Amino acid sequence: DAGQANFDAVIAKDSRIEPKDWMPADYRHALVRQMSQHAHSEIIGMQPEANWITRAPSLKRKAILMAKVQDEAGHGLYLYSATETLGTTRDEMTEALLAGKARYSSIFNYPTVSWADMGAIGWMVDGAAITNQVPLCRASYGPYARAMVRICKEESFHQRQGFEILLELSHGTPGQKAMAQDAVNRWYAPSLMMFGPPDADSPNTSKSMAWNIKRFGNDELRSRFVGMLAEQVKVLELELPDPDIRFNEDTKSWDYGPLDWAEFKEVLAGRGPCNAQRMERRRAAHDDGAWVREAAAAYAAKQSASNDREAA
Amino acid sequence: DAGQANFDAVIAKDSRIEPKDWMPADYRHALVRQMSQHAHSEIIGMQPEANWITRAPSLKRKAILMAKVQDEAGHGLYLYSATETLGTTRDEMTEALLAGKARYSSIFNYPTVSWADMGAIGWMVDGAAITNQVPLCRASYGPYARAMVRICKEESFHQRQGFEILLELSHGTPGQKAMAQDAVNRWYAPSLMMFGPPDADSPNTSKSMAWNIKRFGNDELRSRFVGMLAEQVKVLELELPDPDIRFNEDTKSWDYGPLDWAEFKEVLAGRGPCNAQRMERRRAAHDDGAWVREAAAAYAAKQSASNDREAA
Amino acid sequence: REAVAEYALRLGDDALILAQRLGHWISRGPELEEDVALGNIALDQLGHARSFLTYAGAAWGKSEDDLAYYRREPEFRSAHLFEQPNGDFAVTIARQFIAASYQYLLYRELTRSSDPMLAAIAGKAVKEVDYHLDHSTQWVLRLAGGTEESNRRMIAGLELMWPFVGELFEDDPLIAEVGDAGVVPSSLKEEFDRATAAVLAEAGVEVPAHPMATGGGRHGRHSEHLGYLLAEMQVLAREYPGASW
Amino acid sequence: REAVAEYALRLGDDALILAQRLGHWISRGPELEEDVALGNIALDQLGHARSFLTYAGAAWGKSEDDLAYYRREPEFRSAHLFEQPNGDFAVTIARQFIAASYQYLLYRELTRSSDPMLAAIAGKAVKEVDYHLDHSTQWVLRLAGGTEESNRRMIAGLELMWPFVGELFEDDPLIAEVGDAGVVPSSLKEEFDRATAAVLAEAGVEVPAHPMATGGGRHGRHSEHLGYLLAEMQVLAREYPGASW
Repeated sequence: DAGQANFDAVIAKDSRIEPKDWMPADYRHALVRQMSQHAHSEIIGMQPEANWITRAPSLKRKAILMAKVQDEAGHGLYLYSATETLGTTRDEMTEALLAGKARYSSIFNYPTVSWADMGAIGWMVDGAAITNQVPLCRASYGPYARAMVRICKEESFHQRQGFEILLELSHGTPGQKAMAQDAVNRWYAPSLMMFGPPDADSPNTSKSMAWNIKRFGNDELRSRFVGMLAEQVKVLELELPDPDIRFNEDTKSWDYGPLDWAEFKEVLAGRGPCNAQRMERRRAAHDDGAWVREAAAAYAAKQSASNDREAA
Repeated sequence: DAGQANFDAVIAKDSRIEPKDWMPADYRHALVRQMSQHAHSEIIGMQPEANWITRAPSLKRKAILMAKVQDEAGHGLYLYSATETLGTTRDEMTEALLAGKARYSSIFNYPTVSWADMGAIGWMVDGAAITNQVPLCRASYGPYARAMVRICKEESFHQRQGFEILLELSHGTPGQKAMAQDAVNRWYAPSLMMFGPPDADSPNTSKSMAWNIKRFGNDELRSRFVGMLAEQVKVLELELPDPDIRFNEDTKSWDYGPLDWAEFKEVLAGRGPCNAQRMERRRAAHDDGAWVREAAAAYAAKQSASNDREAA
Repeated sequence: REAVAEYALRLGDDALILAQRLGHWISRGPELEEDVALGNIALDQLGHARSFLTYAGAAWGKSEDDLAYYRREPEFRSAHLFEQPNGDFAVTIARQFIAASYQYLLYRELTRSSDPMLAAIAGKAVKEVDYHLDHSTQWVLRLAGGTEESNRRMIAGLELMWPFVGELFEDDPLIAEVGDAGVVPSSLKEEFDRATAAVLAEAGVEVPAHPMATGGGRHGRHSEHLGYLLAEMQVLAREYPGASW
Repeated sequence: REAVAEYALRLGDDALILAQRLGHWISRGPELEEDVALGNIALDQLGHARSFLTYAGAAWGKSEDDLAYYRREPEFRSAHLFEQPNGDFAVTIARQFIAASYQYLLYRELTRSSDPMLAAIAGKAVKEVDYHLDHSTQWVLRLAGGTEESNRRMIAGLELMWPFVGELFEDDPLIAEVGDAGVVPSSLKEEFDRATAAVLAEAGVEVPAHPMATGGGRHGRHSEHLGYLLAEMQVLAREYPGASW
């Protein structure tokens, strides 16, 4: 029919679908899944970094970290709004997260145990996120693509700040340098796994690529990311915990050592070091805040009722 | 009548009244008031010291402090039991405390802001308590007198430990010595006020003395205590914040400077620095523990019912 | 100069301790919008703290971080209000309402300071605190006028925090010494009372009566809460002495 | 000798961190009797910690306080169970039930250690931990069999803590190195499972199924909770370096 034809044409010429346009149910469903997961990741992802706000070792770093975590709340809000254009409410998405039905990025189930983790998360986790998200700025769904443009801009700012934290540490006292190296060691593999399983095991990839939601395979993005790390780690004078990293002249891409996908699946299945803690904290914030949200709603209702009376 | 005659005779020969003996209602009432207040003081008095358990600066001091605070819980239990022999239940006493109807020693409404306060509380607050309590070991009510014997023994142990803390600090680094002097400055006047208002303003004193509950007036005990401090402070190489302390050869007792009874009354009236905090914490422990006490009671009831069935 | 630095230290410490308390809310707010709002306020307060501490420190050759991370508890000059625990959201709003009402009046006057630096810092800060005041005022109205539970909690929060109002408006010799460079705290009390009473009247809530017998933050006498806050705030700096970050 | 010291450090850290957590309950218990009981257990654990740390430290010329107050987080060797927050009373009882069940079996075996000092410490400790086990067992039965609420809370506490069981029974190269001086953790697992299952069966509660994917405390990888605990525990020592108390 006309809707499908228009949709196909828009995809074919790599243009944008907008909320009012007809779209296939599968496409809508895939977007809701991906976008809400992305929003949830921003929100849960606040926790590992918020863990160091009260302990940041200088006031400047404290201010930068606060601003960063606050940006993540902003990204979450922005992405929830973009997803709402697909007909799902924020309450429904929150519900799904708290019920354990919706996912968030597994990387946030690892603990932040030292200040250097603020550096490693910025450099590696945000770095991986950007590598993933830059192509999404051209995603076929308009609101998503526009959200990504804005988010990527802030993320690269965050990545640079993370890099600076590590740089300061790696050029600091031996204790600081060790702290930085330890953080890089711990976050390296999980950040590579952020790109998802190898393409061969990634069932949704081909469909997403056909719809211009995804632009590159998981492995290609991962390899690009490794290349970025391999270059920048030299400036940091630190090492990546993977002796197999090298540029492969044949494939013109970066090779890296094997990843522990069994661990990845364990964490994905809820058995990572912080899964329970992250969900518990989100649930507690939600539950503890219920009376506040109810009060705000009740007050707003009373106000509008009294405005109505005045108008009458 | 016979009861009154017996009571008068016991008091006259300075012997002991026991729970089964007849006693005047006023006497019973005065004892309940004083003993329950004493019990409450042990319980509320745990808080300012518990405040430093997690931060004690050496494991040995941590162990000593834990044991001390735990002893206070034990004293509280012991005193509640002794008071129960007068026909008031522990629940009733707890109720009265939480409702703000029963008092506890005002001194515990001051904050413990440094480790040296653990020393000052032991040396000065426990010291004042002992000065007050030693005569109570001969109080006319048997269970009270016996409780006091046991408690005084432990308190003098605590006092020595407090003295040792201060001694270590005053012979430590300049920072430590300053911390010790600051604590002595802050706890001096409140500890003197623990003996209660000057005898002229103390309405209950004469009755209590007639009943052999009290043995000495507030001012006499306070003066004795000042003498003890004045001697021991020399060993500590610290100073008492009162230039008027001297032994008065005429009265054969220790003189001291004026005390701020207006502040005392403010604190007594609930407007001290920590009154609200102390009560809030006790109430929170009581409320948070309600489900546990209910569970224990329900379990005990089930057990005894099932024992009855088995016996039948 | 030294007196002005001491004075700046008080304002800086108030803002620093408040920022530290508010920072704890980020990722724990009742809704995401509040994570953002409380985060904003915390950031503003931290910004003010940094300006005041940097200026104060210059008098003694110390950096903002020297002052924030290497002073001991009795050297902090913050008032007791700011170190009070967050409690529930209503307690935080009550603290925030008092803090913003006070800071707004204070900074507004301080823009006329004879000390150009204090005047400049206050000029920037007063605009931000104006927003903080609006934020907390709106929440006082919403919570007091929302549900029965929120009304009860809002009143409890105000009762809990009001005893710490008195200390904010106490004068002492330093104030006289600072003269035109500072603001006399007691001179702000009347307008504070009027302005907060007006909001509480609109909210249908009584102004709590509790006076506070003590205080002492300006002279380094704090509540039992500050020690824990500082232990957490300073832990890394203390663990890695001399390191830069 | 160094391996034995490393081994003693693990046992000492477990007990130290647990004592620190339990110490927080004193003055906050659900009844005064529990202030006393939890205080007793905390004191016992602290005593065991001091014995193990003193013995471990001797190998490196360090005192118990050097080890407790001047190590950084990655140098602590405690398992994750012990650093978990107290939560409500049921959570604490669940942690306590696991801890005591484990420590009882461990110390009972350790009395046969080829290292006379470890054997002696264990000999004293096992008697005390026997009481801890009884205390927590009685509370598991009471809470599980008390009211609907206490049953729900007890089950939630066990669910929350059970994922940390696995780490306690993991072997690693150090265990092999220590040989007869130590106890092979995995060798205790079967009896732990049997003993805890028996209590939970009597309590009418299922053994939680959650396995834990990670751990790492024995190698200095901790949860996000330990840092805060250490910041508080070590604050004074760090603030007054070199002072004696």
